[in-house]
Amino acid sequence: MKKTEEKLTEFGESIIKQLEKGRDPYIKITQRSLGNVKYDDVKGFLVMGNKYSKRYYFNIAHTRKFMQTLLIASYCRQLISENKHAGIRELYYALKHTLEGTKKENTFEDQDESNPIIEDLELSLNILREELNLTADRRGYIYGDIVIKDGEDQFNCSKLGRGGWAVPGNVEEIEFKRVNAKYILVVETAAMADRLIEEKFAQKNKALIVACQGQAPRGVRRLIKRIRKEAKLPVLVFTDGDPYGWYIYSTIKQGSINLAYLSKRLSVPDSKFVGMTIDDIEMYGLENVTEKLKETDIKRIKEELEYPWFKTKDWQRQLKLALKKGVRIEQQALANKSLSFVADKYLPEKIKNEMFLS
Amino acid sequence: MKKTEEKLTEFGESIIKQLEKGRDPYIKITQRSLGNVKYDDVKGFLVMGNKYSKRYYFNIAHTRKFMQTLLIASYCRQLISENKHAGIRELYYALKHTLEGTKKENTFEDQDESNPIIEDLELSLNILREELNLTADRRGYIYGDIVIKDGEDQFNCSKLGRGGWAVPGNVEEIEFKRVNAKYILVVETAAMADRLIEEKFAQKNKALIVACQGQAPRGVRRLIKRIRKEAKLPVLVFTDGDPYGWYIYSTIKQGSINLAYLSKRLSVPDSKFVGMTIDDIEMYGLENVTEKLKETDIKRIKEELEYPWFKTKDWQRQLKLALKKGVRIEQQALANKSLSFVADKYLPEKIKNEMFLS
Amino acid sequence: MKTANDLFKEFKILSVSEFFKKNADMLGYTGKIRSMTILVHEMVTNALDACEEAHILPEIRVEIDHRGDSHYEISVEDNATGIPLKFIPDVFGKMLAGSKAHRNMQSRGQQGIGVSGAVMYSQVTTGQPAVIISSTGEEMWEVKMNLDLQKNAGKIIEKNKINDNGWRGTKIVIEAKDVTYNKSKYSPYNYLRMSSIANPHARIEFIEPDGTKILFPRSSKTLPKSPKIMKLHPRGMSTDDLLVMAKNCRARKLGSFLRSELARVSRKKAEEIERVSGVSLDKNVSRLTWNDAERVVNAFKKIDFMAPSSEGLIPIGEENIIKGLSLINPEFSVAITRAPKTYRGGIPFIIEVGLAYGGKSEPGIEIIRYANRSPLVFDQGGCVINEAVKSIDWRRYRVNLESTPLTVFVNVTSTHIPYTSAGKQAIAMEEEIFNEVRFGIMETCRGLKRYMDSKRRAYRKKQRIDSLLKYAPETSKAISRLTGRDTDKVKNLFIKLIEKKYA
Amino acid sequence: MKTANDLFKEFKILSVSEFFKKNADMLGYTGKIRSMTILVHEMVTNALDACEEAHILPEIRVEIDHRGDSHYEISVEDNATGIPLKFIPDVFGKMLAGSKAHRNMQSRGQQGIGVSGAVMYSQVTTGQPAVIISSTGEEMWEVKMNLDLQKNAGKIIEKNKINDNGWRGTKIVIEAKDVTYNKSKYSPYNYLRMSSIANPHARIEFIEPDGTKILFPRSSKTLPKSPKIMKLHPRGMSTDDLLVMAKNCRARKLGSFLRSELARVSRKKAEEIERVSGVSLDKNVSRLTWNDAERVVNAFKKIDFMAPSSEGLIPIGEENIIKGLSLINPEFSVAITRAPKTYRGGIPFIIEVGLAYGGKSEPGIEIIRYANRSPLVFDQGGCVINEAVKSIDWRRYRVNLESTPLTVFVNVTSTHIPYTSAGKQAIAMEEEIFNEVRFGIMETCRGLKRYMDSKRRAYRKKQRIDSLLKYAPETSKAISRLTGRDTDKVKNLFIKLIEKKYA
Repeated sequence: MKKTEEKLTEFGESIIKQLEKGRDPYIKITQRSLGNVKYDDVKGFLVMGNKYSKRYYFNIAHTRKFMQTLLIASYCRQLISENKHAGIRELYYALKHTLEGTKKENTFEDQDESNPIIEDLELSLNILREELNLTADRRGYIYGDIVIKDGEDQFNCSKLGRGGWAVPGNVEEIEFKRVNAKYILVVETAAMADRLIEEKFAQKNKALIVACQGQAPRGVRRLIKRIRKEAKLPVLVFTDGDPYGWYIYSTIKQGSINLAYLSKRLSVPDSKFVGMTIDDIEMYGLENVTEKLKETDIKRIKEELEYPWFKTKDWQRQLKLALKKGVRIEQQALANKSLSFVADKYLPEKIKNEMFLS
Repeated sequence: MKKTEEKLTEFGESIIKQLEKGRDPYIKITQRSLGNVKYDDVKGFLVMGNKYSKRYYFNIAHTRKFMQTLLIASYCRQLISENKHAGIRELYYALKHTLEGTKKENTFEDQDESNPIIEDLELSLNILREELNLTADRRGYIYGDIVIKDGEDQFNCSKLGRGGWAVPGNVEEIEFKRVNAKYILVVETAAMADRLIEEKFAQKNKALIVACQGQAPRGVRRLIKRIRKEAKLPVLVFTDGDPYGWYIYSTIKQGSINLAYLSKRLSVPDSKFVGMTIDDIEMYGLENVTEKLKETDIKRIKEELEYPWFKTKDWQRQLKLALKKGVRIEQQALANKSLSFVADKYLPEKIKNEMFLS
Repeated sequence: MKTANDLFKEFKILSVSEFFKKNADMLGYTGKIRSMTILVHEMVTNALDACEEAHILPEIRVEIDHRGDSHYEISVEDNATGIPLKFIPDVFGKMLAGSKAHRNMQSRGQQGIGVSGAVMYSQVTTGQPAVIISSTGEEMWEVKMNLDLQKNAGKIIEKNKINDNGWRGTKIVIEAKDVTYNKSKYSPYNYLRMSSIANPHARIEFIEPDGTKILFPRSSKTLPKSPKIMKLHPRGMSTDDLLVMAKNCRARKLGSFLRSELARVSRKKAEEIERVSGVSLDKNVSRLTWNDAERVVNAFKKIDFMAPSSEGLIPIGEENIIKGLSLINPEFSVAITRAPKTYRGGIPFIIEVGLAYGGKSEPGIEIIRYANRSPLVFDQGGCVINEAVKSIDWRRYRVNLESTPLTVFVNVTSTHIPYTSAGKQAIAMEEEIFNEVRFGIMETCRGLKRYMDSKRRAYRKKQRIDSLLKYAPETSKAISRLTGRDTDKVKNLFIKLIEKKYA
Repeated sequence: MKTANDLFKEFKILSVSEFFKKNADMLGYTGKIRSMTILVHEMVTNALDACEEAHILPEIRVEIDHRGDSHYEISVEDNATGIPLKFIPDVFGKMLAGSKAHRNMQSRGQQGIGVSGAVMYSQVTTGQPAVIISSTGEEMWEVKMNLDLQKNAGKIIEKNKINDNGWRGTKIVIEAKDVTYNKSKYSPYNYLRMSSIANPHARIEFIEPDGTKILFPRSSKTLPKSPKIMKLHPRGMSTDDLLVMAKNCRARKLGSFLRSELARVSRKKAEEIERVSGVSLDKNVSRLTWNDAERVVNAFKKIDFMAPSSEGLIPIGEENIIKGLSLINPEFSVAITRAPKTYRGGIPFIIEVGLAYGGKSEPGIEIIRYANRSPLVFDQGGCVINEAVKSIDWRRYRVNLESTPLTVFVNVTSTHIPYTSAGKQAIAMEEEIFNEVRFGIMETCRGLKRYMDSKRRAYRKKQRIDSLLKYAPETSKAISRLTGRDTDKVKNLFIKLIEKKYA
């Protein structure tokens, strides 16, 4: 694989070559639409297809974006040569300025203009964002008996009180010094992760608890992937019983549509889904604490029914059951039984009996 | 001060007494509207007034809420006696069930019904949420040379790689074992906090960096307050230069309107505002990277102009300047100069020369 | 270039009937359904007026027969005095002729076009004569007559004297094409139903084309009082009106003319008019100039007169409206006859409003409009009554426009109804009429609201007790958990208190 | 109870003029602004018709003088043939009289009420006589005349013979109250502006009450051809029409009657009518029964006739519409005269549409409507032209309803314009007319779109070059930073390529 800097230089040179030949210069942009994403049955994750479109300088609808693409590429080259990292909002601000010869037009008016172009570049030049020295927004934390070395520092994530370690946006450079756990439990909400910490679930079950606080951000996904790979721990996912929760699971398992081009480096195809399921409602007597599906939920479930990776018998049953009952069920609804129910009964029972949905 | 359990028992008894006298029983509820919040010039923070309303069982518009208030009070009493903590969503789920003799009506239909009643109880019985064994939602992290003891665990927050320590919702029981810093820098966005961590700002300036990730949650506010009080570190606040950033500062300094009844325990009246200001735009040549004020921004600024704690000359000037220029400026806009500008020049210069807005 | 004499060779004059033949839409003859209902309306109006002028409780019989494609025969029979043979051609064949337009008096018809227009429509679409059978008690004739459109006159083409067998009254039979029959809101059926509501003293029998016989029974035996001819009130007059009257009056001098021909002009008032206008009361009326008349009319505007008498106006009356509305079989009904008012300065009118709730009313508001008891079926959108109904904040009176089953009855009684067009189906937006209708509705609505409120109060009390009882068990359980007291005992405290408060 | 004879004592007959006096709103006299414009309209229409019938290029002079509160004097002068003294009372004083209504011919007025109505309005509101000054070239009279409303006739109250000094024409002066003058869309000003657009051969001078003199100049010297009297087409006839014509014709037998009085009936067609109807062509016309006539009319409907001739219809013509629209000084204009069509089976009409873009047009669409060149100012909402304009998907033609400065001109030419009311301000929703207006607009719109597109293309090309040049420096700088090449050299590569592509 060529070095990132070389790739960027070549990218610039290709434009010059086209110009010299008197051709309308263009940039090949791999399409990121659903139509260009495929589920690879064998690998078990989402992969990009090879549809692309061309961004022409002489197409007025493209010219501005053409310029923006090159601006971002040249900025990243600069970051790399200076060995700096930048957030995507920093990149936006660093590049924003008034265009020469205009009064009011800026190179970028809004971060919504720069973000998709970063994705274009990653994909079209086959360079990860992290390799472009861009850092993702961060969210999420990890709690449990794992010793992590980050730079000079080394610490055990079960020795940080109830806080846990806040996962940074880029975890490429950390090392796992020691892991004393049987599995990773990825938890959708911070409140549920904190409940498990209070109930000493990690200690009692030798689990690493990772709170992703909603859709798992890149840093958290890469952390899970690396622990899975390097420490060989199985990954269990525990989300709300609703289309958004299930999609969080599916993102961890085989990648998201948005970031399908990263699947190989971020996905954990053998991760297991532990709950919540619609069957849980009846099994644990939670009829009173379901919530009604909203219009958007129903729409989302109908989409999920069509995703190839949800085409298994069990998942189709769950999704259809949700539509039929018209309800969803949250993790915290388990508190209706008792606060410790989730830690003492629900999770241990499900995990012990491998009551996973696959 | 009476013990929380006693207060709760008395609360129940008072209802029985009223019933026995054949009176329409009521609960006194302290009003939480802006009209019942005052800025205490001397103390430097917001305090509740003593307006209250009565919640009557025999007023049909109140009956359901009357029941809900007692349900929540009795649940908290149970938590305390079992020495458990619960999140407010867990409380909602724990108490939600179908009403006897009805087909579809639940004790609570929605968390929007239980949340305000928790605030009612805190205020009317003069018991903090934390004392009712309820935990707040968590967000934010701390980075820097401080050794914290939480339960059995003890760790240095500058030794946790670039991650930092994720601050839990309840920090009443942690201890500060050693603090080696000159001030606390509260930072609005995680991206800016991470930039400062990458630039080794904490080490170079002996600072504790606290990322509040938006409006500071209760856990973070209490943490800041305790460090200020126990380690005597000054608090500097660094937010976006817009009405929301400024309100984050004012919340840390003298409390929020919503949680005014907590001001005493959460506010840091002598905290200083380091940036961003509208003056920064000209001073640092950031004209290109301002954003236009939206309608809601303008409305918000006009409200802030009326708050007593913004009635200082400097703040009035800033707020009016923002309206006049019609722009706002973000922390990350400083990246327009260079990535390290904020850490190498902007903050050190402002802090050294005490260029604070007060 | 042509000369003037070339051009004026072809100068001709059209008759009124020819004009309305070319402009039948101005009389409301547009579309098959509407044309049918207008025909029935003109004939029934004529019949009811005839009975009432003669102080006879009306018995009207309407029959519609299907004759072919868009082709019907319509007959209307009354039990009035009958019409002397010599007047038959004028009554049914001359437009702008009649006993009404010249008199300042409340009546259903006003312009003397109505029934002649129906005969014209019949003739133009079928070429058939109208058949009139009439008995005055002295003699009875069956007459076939045509219109001579160019002369604007009726022409008898056949007449037979027949034995009356004691029957008195008139029956008119016409044929018409380009009409159709259905049972919609705009049909003769609804027109007669509405007529019956506003005329509870009339008995109306109706035979539909398929033979169905419908009876709208008489629900009141009191004949309405006869309207009287009223003198014009000074405030409603224009200069031109005054001059026209002056030219046709019997008085010689201005003073006696004003006192005898106008309402509310006493000797004292006449002197005031003289003083203000500067026109001598001794002036010979036949020499009155426009300038004189204008000064007199301007004086009218500056002087206070008593409001015009309304004794000539005969409203239906609250009791009779309620009798009429009983046709709907309502759960609740209320009616009001407002005090007389005037519009355009001096034209007196009376507004009556009735409300009928429930019963056969469909969900939503149905507006039924009348002018001098005559139903207005078409052009509701442009009518002052509709505007007034729309202007009401119905929610204040517990009425939901879509779901409350409510019939709103409004009758405007006046010597001169200000129609928006010759089709006489909508009343113009006169502010005073608008306000009166509005006030009338609001007044009846207060009665409706009281009824609805009492109905609702009973329902609410039960609901309130249910609510209080519903929350008692949970509340008691919570109190018991807080205090350690016995749940049932706490619950009993609640139940006792609830029972005490709502005993 | 009363007897019939009691009741019929008061039977009287109203004249047409009295009827319209009571129903002035039917002629459009409602409200001060509208009444003013209707007065001007009736008088100007009369003047233009007079000139055109005499093949004279019209020179019209309109003057409005303020006389007092809501009181004006209006005069209209033409340069036509003048009116012989004996016809003056009929032309200006008798309703339903005239040379137009009896003939099947295109003309501005139709019902013979127009200018007599104006005189009536004047008289009823002011009592003043109308003053008519007319010179036929043989003699010139100044006449003061009144209406005798009861007789529906004009009455000369003063006449003076005067020296004509070579002038020929007619001037009418009336006073009116209850009118007002302003310069709104509904004003005489706009009415005359619209008249001038549709009559580019007319020179119209207008003096406003404040003395401002406005000239709408003549922009075409070609006099429109005179419309011709046309025979009625069989398809448009009713049974009654046929009988009325039969009664008044000179022919003796049905066959010759049909061939001589109706359009498109050849000997062969007449025989076909005989065969289909079973009515003998030898039948004496005067003995034609309703039944015969009905069978003949039914036969008309079954037989194919040539479409009615439209040679009697005289449209304005595309060239003249564009001349007329030049008053707006448009940036672009286009006009179309559609081929003749018929509605209601046999009434011929021609639609003309003009579009004027930019110039003095205000932003947004202004619709200017005409019937036989006469402007329609009021009641736009109920007019078929308005409906047709609304039915167009304007965006397809690059027109934004709110912002594009566009005037849409539509003229309907016909022997019989189907007005919605006697006020003659809106044309009824006849499907064929609707479709033709729609097609006409769409056809002119294609021209407009071509213009707008070419304008836009030139603008776009410039914009495109500007855009490409604008982004070149930044793009070059970025490429230079990526590759280490010289920025200016890269930039020159871009500029050269741009120049090459847009040379």
